[in-house]
Amino acid sequence: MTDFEDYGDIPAKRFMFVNRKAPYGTVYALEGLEVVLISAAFDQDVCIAFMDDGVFQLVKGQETQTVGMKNFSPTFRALEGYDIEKLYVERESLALRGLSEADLLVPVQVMDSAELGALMAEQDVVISF
Amino acid sequence: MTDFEDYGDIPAKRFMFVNRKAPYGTVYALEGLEVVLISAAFDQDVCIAFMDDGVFQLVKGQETQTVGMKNFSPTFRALEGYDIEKLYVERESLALRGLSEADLLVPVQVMDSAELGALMAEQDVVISF
Amino acid sequence: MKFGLMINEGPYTHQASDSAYQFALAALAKGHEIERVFFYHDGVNNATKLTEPPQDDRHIVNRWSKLGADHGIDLVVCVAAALRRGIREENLAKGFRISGLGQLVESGMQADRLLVFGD
Amino acid sequence: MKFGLMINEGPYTHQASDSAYQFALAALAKGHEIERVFFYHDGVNNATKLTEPPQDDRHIVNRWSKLGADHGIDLVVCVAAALRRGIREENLAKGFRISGLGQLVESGMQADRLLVFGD
Amino acid sequence: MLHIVNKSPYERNTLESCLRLARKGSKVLLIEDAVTAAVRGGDFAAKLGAAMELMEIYALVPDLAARGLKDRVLPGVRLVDYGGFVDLAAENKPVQSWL
Amino acid sequence: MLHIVNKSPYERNTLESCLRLARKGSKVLLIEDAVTAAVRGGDFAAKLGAAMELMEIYALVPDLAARGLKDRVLPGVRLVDYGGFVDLAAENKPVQSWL
Repeated sequence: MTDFEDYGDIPAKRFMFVNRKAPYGTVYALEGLEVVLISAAFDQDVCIAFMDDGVFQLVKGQETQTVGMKNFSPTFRALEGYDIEKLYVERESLALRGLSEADLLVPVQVMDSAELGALMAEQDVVISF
Repeated sequence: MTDFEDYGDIPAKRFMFVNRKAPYGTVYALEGLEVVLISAAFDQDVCIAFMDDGVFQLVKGQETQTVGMKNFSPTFRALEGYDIEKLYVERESLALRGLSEADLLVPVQVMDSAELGALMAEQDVVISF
Repeated sequence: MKFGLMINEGPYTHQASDSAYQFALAALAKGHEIERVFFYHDGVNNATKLTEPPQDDRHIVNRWSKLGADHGIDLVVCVAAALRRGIREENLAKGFRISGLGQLVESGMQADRLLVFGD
Repeated sequence: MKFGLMINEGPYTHQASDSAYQFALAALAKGHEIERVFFYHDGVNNATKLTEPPQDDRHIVNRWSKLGADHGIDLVVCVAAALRRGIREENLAKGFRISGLGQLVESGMQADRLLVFGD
Repeated sequence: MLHIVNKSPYERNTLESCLRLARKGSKVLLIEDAVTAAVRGGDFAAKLGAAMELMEIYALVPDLAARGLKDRVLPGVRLVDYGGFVDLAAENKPVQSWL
Repeated sequence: MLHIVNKSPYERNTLESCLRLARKGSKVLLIEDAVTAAVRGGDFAAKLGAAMELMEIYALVPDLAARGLKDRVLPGVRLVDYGGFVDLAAENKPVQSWL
């Protein structure tokens, strides 16, 4: 990883990355994950929310050989190694799509819209992909 | 206009251009219209369908100075000069958006989903913008 | 059968170019002909030779150049759409050519089917 | 107040770059500072000097170059996103610089508000 | 908190998702194609009316004007120009663009 | 006639518009993010089930597999690979991609 400047004098901010798009149909999920990984180097207070079609990013068993694209879903399992441990999933989004927590490839905290909305309102920076 | 080759020996095809997107938020409406204009030079049987948010393309009174973009809606009035006279608008799309035929800047033929679907099925080439 | 393809989105950002490529491969394998691929809207961004994806990823631009050369497919980039987006002869990848929108209409007239891939 | 902006879509295709520009003008007029504009995803296509829109249309790329120069705004293009899309030093417009994603996170840390414009 | 939405609710689920999560007292700004949500008599106007009981709904006039919708706005929707957009962004925190 | 849809019905109105216009006996092919419509137990599955009474619904297996949804498909949805996609395009006319 690049050497970053010293930001020691700035207090950590709360960053939330909101994932609302399905993987592979567009690049937002993949390039969003790249932002999340970089953010880990800055010692900020980072969390990731998955809602709407963003919950499809976490579905187990993705096999991308036949579409000729790279399967980036294993990277979600590596997030813990970057100390990114706050993964939130909106309950309503899962249910609407016929999915449940057991279908996801990493442990997450499932919460309802109101809880997730409250958490979002407490952030300093919210970036949606 | 460019000189095109002579296609006299090929029978004219039925082309339908389907406009489903609002203007200005994306370029599809504008660049779609450029395709329609070019198609006029080929003596094909051309029609344009407006449905979903595409009906917003035809709303009267567009004023784009403050967004700093070009108002291309007057071009719809010029279509007649290109012998493009079949403009179809889906009734359900207008109604859902609180619009009526009187709000549109050119004369159109309003038809319901079933009629428009039937017309679509009779085409040779359908391109959606 | 003769297919014409139209691609309306840039590489990587949307799956459109990938889907069109896989369709083209399958069509050729079945003995069909791809007579032309027309790049419109952000699709013109499939034609820049400056693209350099990560090493473990597919190279969408080079893939089209090669397919075009191998199977004599006419790869046409719309000039008006290209100028709006900074695609010109000087950064055009091998096998692509810049031409007018008439080439799209012509493809609709001459191909048995014109298939559109976009957002 | 210090604003950071993020632009995620290319010029002309989506209104994102237009909205961000109008926002920047209004913010500057009110005495705010735009410390950085970060171009990500297809937003990197705002930075190609090869763009040539129709004469009666706005020139989105040059507009950013000028605004950056006039107000000392740091125009940063993400290197990874740029390589995927064929934006490099050789076609980079004046006033833009290519750098890493860290510059986006840094903008989130240093600006009072980070505003995102996209699809 | 300021929520910014730029997509038509007739085309995408963005505005609905925003309204589902936005808390009481939030501000929601409609820009670009999202201004279509504010059209009087449109199917979405009822939902927007219900949301207005709980939060402030704003729409960007330049985007309404571009689409010919400036004089068709549902009562209760607050109209702002780019300067008003800047003020909303400066006065509220955080700001979330629903993409 | 063959209708091709590539967007998730949870995100956009594309598939709904397609099903509203598609005539009896049409074929509808779900590709890219639209394969999410075919997931068993999903809210859209009921609508797709109703549509199947009138037309044939196909889904592209490579796109289902990429998204981990290959084994979660609603019964009655016909599965095709890219070769099957080509056959559908060759055998039906016109072909409309709902963008």
